[in-house]
Amino acid sequence: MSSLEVTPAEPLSVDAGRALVNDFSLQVATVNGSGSQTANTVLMRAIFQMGIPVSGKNMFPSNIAGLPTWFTIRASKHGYVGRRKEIDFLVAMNAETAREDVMKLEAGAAVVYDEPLKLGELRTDLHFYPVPFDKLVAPVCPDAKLRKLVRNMIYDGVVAQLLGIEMEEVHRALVKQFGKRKAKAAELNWGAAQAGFDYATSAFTKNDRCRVERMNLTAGKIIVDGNAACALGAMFAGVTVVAWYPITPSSTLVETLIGYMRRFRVDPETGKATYAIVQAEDELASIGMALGAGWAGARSMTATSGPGLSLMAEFIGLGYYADVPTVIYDVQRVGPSTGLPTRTQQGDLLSTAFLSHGDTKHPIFFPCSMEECFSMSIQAFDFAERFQTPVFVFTDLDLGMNNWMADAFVYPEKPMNRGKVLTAEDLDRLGGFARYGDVDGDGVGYRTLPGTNHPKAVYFTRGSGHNANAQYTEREDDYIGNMDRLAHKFETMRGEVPEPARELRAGARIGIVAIGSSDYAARESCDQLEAEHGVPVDYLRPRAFPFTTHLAEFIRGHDRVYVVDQNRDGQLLQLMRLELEPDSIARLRSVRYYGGMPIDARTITDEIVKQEAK
Amino acid sequence: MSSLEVTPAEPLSVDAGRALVNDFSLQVATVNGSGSQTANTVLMRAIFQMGIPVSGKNMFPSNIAGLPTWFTIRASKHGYVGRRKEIDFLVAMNAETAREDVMKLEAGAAVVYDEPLKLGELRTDLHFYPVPFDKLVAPVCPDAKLRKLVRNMIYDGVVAQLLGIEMEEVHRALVKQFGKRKAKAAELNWGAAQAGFDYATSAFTKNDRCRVERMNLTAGKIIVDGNAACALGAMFAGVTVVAWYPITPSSTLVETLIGYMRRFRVDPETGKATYAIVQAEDELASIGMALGAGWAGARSMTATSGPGLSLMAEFIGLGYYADVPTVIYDVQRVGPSTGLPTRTQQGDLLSTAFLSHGDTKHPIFFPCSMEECFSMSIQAFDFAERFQTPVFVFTDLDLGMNNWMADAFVYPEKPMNRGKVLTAEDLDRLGGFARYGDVDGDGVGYRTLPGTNHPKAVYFTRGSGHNANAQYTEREDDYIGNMDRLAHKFETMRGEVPEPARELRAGARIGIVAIGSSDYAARESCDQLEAEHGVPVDYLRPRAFPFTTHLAEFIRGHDRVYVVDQNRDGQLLQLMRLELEPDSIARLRSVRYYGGMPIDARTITDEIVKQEAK
Amino acid sequence: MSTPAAPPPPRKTNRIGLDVLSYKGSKTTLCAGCGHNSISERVIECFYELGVEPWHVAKFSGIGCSSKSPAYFLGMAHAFNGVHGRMPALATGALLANSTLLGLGVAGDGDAASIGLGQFMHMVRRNVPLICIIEDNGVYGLTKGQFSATADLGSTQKGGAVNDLPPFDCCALALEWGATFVARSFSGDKKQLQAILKTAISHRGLSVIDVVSPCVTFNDHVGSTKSYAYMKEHDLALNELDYVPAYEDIAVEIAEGEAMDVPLHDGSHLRIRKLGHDFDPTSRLAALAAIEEAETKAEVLTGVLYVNTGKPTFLDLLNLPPEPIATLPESRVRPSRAVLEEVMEELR
Amino acid sequence: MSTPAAPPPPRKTNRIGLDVLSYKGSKTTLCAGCGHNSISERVIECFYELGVEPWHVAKFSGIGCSSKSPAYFLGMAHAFNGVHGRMPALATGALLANSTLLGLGVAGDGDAASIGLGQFMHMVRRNVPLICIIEDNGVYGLTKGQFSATADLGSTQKGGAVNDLPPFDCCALALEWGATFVARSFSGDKKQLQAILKTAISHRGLSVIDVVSPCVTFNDHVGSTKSYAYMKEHDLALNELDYVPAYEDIAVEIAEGEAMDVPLHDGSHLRIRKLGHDFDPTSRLAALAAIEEAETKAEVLTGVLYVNTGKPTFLDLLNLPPEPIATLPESRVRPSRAVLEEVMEELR
Ligand SMILES: Cc1ncc(C[n+]2csc(CCOP(=O)(O)OP(=O)(O)O)c2C)c(N)n1
Ligand SMILES: Cc1ncc(C[n+]2csc(CCOP(=O)(O)OP(=O)(O)O)c2C)c(N)n1
Ligand code: SF4
Ligand code: SF4
Ligand SMILES: [Mg+2]
Ligand SMILES: [Mg+2]
Repeated sequence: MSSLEVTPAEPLSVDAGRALVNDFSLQVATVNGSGSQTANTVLMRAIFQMGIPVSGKNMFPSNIAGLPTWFTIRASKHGYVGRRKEIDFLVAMNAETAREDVMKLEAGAAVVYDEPLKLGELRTDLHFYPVPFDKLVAPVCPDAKLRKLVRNMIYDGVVAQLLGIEMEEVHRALVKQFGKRKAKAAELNWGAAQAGFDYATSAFTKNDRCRVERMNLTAGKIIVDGNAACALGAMFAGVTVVAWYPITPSSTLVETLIGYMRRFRVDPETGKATYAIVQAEDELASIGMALGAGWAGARSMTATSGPGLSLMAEFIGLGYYADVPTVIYDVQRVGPSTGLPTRTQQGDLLSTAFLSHGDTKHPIFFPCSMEECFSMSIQAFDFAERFQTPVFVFTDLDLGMNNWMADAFVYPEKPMNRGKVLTAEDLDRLGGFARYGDVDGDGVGYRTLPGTNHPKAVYFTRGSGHNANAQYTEREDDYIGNMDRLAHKFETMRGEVPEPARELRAGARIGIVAIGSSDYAARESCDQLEAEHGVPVDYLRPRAFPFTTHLAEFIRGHDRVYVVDQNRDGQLLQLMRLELEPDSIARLRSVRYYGGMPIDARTITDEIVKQEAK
Repeated sequence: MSSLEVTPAEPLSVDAGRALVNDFSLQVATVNGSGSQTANTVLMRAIFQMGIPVSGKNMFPSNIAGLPTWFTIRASKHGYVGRRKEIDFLVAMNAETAREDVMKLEAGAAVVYDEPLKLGELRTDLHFYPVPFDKLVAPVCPDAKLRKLVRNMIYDGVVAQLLGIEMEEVHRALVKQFGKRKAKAAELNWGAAQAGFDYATSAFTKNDRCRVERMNLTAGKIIVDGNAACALGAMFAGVTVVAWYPITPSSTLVETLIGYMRRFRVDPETGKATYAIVQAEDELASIGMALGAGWAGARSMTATSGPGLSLMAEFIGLGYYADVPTVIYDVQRVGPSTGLPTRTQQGDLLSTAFLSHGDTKHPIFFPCSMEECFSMSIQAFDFAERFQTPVFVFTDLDLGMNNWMADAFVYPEKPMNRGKVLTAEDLDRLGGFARYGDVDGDGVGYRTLPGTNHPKAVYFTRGSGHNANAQYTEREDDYIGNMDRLAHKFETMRGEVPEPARELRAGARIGIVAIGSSDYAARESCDQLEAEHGVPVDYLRPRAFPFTTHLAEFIRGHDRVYVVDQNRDGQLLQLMRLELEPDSIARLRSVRYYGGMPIDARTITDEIVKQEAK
Repeated sequence: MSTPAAPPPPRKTNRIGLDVLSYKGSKTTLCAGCGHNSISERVIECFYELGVEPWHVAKFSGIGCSSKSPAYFLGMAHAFNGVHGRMPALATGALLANSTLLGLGVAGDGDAASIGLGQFMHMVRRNVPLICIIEDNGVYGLTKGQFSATADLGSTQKGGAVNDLPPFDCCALALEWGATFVARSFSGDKKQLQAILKTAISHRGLSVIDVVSPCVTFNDHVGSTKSYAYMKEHDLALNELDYVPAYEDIAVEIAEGEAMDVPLHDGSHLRIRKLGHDFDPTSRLAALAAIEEAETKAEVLTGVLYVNTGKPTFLDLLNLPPEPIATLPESRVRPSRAVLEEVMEELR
Repeated sequence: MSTPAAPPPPRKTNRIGLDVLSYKGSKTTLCAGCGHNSISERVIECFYELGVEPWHVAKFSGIGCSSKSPAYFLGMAHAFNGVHGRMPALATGALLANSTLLGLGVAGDGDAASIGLGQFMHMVRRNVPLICIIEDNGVYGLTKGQFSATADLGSTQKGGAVNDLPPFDCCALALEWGATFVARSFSGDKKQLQAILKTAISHRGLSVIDVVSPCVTFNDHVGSTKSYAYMKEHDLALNELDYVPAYEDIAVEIAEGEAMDVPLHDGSHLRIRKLGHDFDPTSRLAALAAIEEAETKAEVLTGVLYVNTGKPTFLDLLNLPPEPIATLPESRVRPSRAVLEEVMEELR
């Protein structure tokens, strides 16, 4: 890590001419709770509205106010929206971290900073733009109490001027952000932005390399976070019972869902809700309610993060063993234990795949994008009812809480698949049913829903030994029969989980495998490897566990396959080891990053280059 | 499974001359809660006292009274004390199961039964000995209320007569069983046993094959169950804080411990206890108390079974991440969920090795015998403090609740290893310490105990991000540094866990790997394979996870290695897959049994023969 | 869905044409004489007598001898036997999904007062519309006789160990924190338990019924305070109860002050006649005081302790429609294309 | 072990020669104005003033803004910041291991009344000798303002949502089920909170102190019942408290009936002067009634609600020796060879 010492730096000798047009990272360093969120979002949206692909990542501490926070906007004409480690343009608003932030920059970067911080003295190889925020804010915001907030909008104006962001777009973004009801606030902020713009115009000569130029790559696109995308997916999946317990970074998934459900899922005629959302007393209760509801025929769900999953272990085993559907979102954060609650990781794979004592295995979906957060949510609810089992949807803090550009979501074409449910009419016809009988050979029995108006509809669900007729048993053959059915069901799932995504290049001898939020970095790394090293690389992204046969095929088709893991123990690779032939295992190489930031392409590229060199 | 139909059987044509001397299985089928436990134990002990190796296995339902129960005594001159599937001698006392029990027998077996059951009509290929229990019990037990209990002792006498068990040994066992305080009960029962013996003498001509003959193979040996052995181990390990929650089959581990601690761990001078045992409100509390105590410097423990482990997941992650020692016994039963609480399995391996979200890995000890339950308990407490982490000791219902013969336990030679603990004097000398610093290069930091009378002794333990000085941090480098230390600590453990046990045979090309209670069956299977098929087989039994380097060496040294698992998913094999080279993985074959009974040698042998034939 | 014809009435049948057999479950595997078995019998009788369609009942339980008992009554009802102590969560979830179910939960004292105390209290707080029977024997039956958290101070284990921690009183907890019908009974008191169960069936809201239910195997000895003998000595009935179903007339008018008629949700009535104690079952504080007083006198107060028919249930608070949300048609749970477009526009 | 010399007193020091700095923790990262910070300050003052050796204190907490606060006081004390809601188990285990520690637990209302309600109640039942401070703001601060289970009925969230479930009152729970010192205070009431904290430090048994501690970020708005403004309006002090440490004389004799002197375990005294209410803090029922009454009047009763200095603690019940069992020498925790031989003989 960087040192805080002022080290003698090379004088500014970079080629200021090699402009970074629509291809840079801008970071705003502030303090959380200081209200910079709005200013940052407006900045990002303004660039987005100019047709330039962007992403916004918020790195915030596990506390509520007063500690350092960094918001990073990446603009990329290539559409790379994953993290980029290097910062080209810094807005240094936080006195506490300003020196370290500046010292970390690579030569040639630009720094907008609050004048009193005197950062310009620190290095000679950067472009500095000091701004007297306090002086500027006073005239545009007469109410001293509001100044702390409005102050932030000034840097929007400054940055807009320096980067060439059109002020009309800043205005549009601002109006959108504040909404109609807060028109006065919008106006106040607009004044501040203009003040910043004007100041920059008069005070600075642009000499850094970052610029934006209008493009046409964002038309029709949306900006959203993964938690909202999952919430929308769940709503359009027709979820009816949601039980949850707050935990970062999953809380906003349900909170956003609550907002949407209140708007769109209250029956306009009767005024009655078509859903129930319950903040439970803990995760043991939330998963219990979700399972109770799933058992009773509801599309049910819960959302949590690592510690919550650990608490759910016992109940999940019941869900597995008694064939009860529900959907569990895990918005992963850095573990173990409380870990780093506001940092991202893919660390719950191995413990979740086999969550709960005894022989258990669970399907996990791995959406990688906003579009998939939406569409795979819908698939997950179908899948849970199709297979009558708890289904996990794994995202992480990076996907869940950061701002991502996406195509508008596609309305589900297929009707809901409610799985094998027998109605009273079916029972009349059949005269009865064996709850855990494998009539169709797919390991999935037919169920009835409590409330079905038929005496034959009833069966007894239990987590203790049961036979095909759902009767209590301790018999060896019954037990084995049922466990074999469950194992077989898992194999059936293998054929019905979403297929992996693939990107193949001519002549590739090596491959990359990654899941979920690693996708952005992995794909960018493929480009880097080809562009910078002339190495074509194939890419496969499993979208679910159990893995489909494509994975093994892919590996067999390559000399070496680099498995990207955002965790210490290479958990994706470990899971693959459990399923692959030894010959394929021998081809696997591990690329791991587990520092809590979203993984970036350079880390993958460097690691692969290093290992390839061996 | 057997059918209840009376099928025409071959007439009894077996060679009654080929006697099964000291080599048979005797099963008593009764009803639980009927008080047959004493009679069964006396029978087993009497054989044991005649110098013949025995084991006693109780197969009982998950209920308290009134359901079928089977107690199986295996006598084996070869010292095989694992399960044997075939029953040579049945005592059929339970009307409900008697027909099925009899139909399951192989031709030539013997059946003592309650006369009114009329079992003799069922088959012609068995030796039947009908006994009029009610008639016999009345004269020896005038009190009608006691007859239900005393009745059982009659079959002890009958069996003694038929098998040639010396009645003096029956008497000795009976006196031992009832103890001095119940001399009257002993006398009553002795009368019943004699009545049985006399009846058999007068009524039967011995024509079955089972017999005992005095040997000298049990001198100095003990009979004990694994829960008691673990309890004794914990007591001699110097455990001070025990928190538990009742669950079959682990409850008697702590209950036995309570009994011993009351006798041997109350200070005779002060009358004060040198320990605290708390029945907690649930497993979340019991593990929490164990960790709190371990943190405060106590040798602490808890004991549970699968469902309890699942509930402990969150806290165990804290123990891992914050370096807190404790010992967790898992007496495994059949999962998932409530499963079959009174059946045995080794099904918690995979979920426990990675228990809790995030990157976690835990050491697990696998004792296989009574001696190891005792000695490895002591090792586990040392190990927990040496490595400052939760250590699991895995047994199962078969080990834990069944009766096993064993050598007398050996008093621990080494003093307790309390690990790296700094005293006030150390702190005076050192001037301070970095709790999570890796001074010795083994990944284990020095700790202090709360209560140490020194201002510098304090440090802050937390499950959130911490640096080497135990301070809160969200820094990438701190986080990675600490996680790498934990990973390194795990690698250090690999070199210090108990080494595997090995049994090698000349010329063996194939090997068997098994753990814990599979040991008995696995070793017997090695003998069977050599004796019956002329195939020499090497055997390796890892005694802990992480596996030591011996495992990989062993596998590399064999063409094929059969991994024995008492679970559906081959969890031991899976764990091995995660650690081995592809070349070694390719040599692995799976032998699985998961019906809930203890695995038996024949199952392993048959499966290996089948796979070898391919 | 059509109601299929009920099987031809072989013998005596109830209002809806079902015989009592239709309300039985599979053969009990509990010990002969276990209090839990008596409770099962009362459940069978009550549902039979009231003529409830069993397949509209959903039974929930945790783990324990008690929690097994739903297998031994109402075999024609749906059932979910979950994990130890977590019956409340399962039941809550299921009732959210389908508010038309008649929910019946069974918990042991280990379930309710030890491992599941938190869930129990939060269910109470929510006033989930459920009949919650606590089969209270003061021990863990299924794990062979350890004390539970309802074991009385000073009561002894079979082996002689003395309980030195005070008990949780599930009735006190329930009525203090939100349950709307709270009663205690004794598995041996057929008449009282019947009246209470029937009232619970008619009540809309959470009914907590703590039934002292002796464990003959592990807690029926001298020194136990949950034994048959102890209960015979110390059971103090607070009131005399008459349940009058909706389809019967309340025949006798009662004089003011003598008894109290509580009209229940479904038109039935509970008639409470005071016995000795001057006690108002609509006052939470009065009930708490009565429990406390009885405790100091080593009496076990049975009868109806509290009833409140006016409080909204958890389902009311959630503004649920009358029909089950679980099975609403796609058209009512998947918003339209227009909605998606509206949201997309907001995000653009 | 020798007591090492304390650092040279730079400024004012207490009885044991430590300055107030020795009682501080690291810089708070809670919001400016958070009630939790005031509580930390009171803890610092009380331990400083009483001259407790901080390194004999063990701090325990769960997860939340509140549970972070142990990092911000008594930096020279041992600490274990565990998992959400499970402070009681950790503290209980540690105190079993070492009964000489002065245990101080901090819980949020989320910790104590939601996820950890079961553990809280069971700790109460055991009367674990611990000072348990509940930093009660009616919301989940750290997860950004959801209602907790102590949020009052009808209070509103910042976004406007109304809480429609009744609150758990941790004081009522504590005193009803076994805690031996129960008090409520307000983070803004310096004098009262100090007297209560000091009493808790001297008390032998479980002290439950529910401190209303406004969350300025998420629960300090109009409509909140845990805001500074609301507390200023509705705080009703039950009694006036004076804590007299053991090393000071109780100067003024008091007239019968006017006040009550409670002698504490370590020789200190708590002097309780009634305010208005005629209320006896040794009666559990009186306290419950007072709480209930205050609730109906929308008053928040603060002060000492219950005190019982005679009840054995959990450690007493376990018959523990005076020294920590954790560090007994091997000779006292590993029985002799003769014992092993005795047991082996029994098993032969
Ligand atoms: C998580 C978990 N812990 C422990 C157990 C073991 N167990 C089964 S039943 C039971 C307690 C039974 O007591 P209670 O609830 O009072 O029911 P009873 O048998 O007395 O009717 C326990 C602890 C379990 N099944 N699950
Ligand atoms: C098992 C688990 N679930 C959820 C969380 C998320 N979480 C962190 S703090 C908190 C609640 C905090 O509320 P409270 O205890 O009242 O403390 P406050 O922040 O209000 O002081 C929650 C739910 C967690 N850390 N662990
Ligand atoms: S053990 Fe006790 S509770 Fe369980 S069935 Fe027997 S009598 Fe009933
Ligand atoms: S969010 Fe609330 S509870 Fe948390 S620190 Fe801020 S004011 Fe305190
Ligand atoms: Mg019980
Ligand atoms: Mg709070």
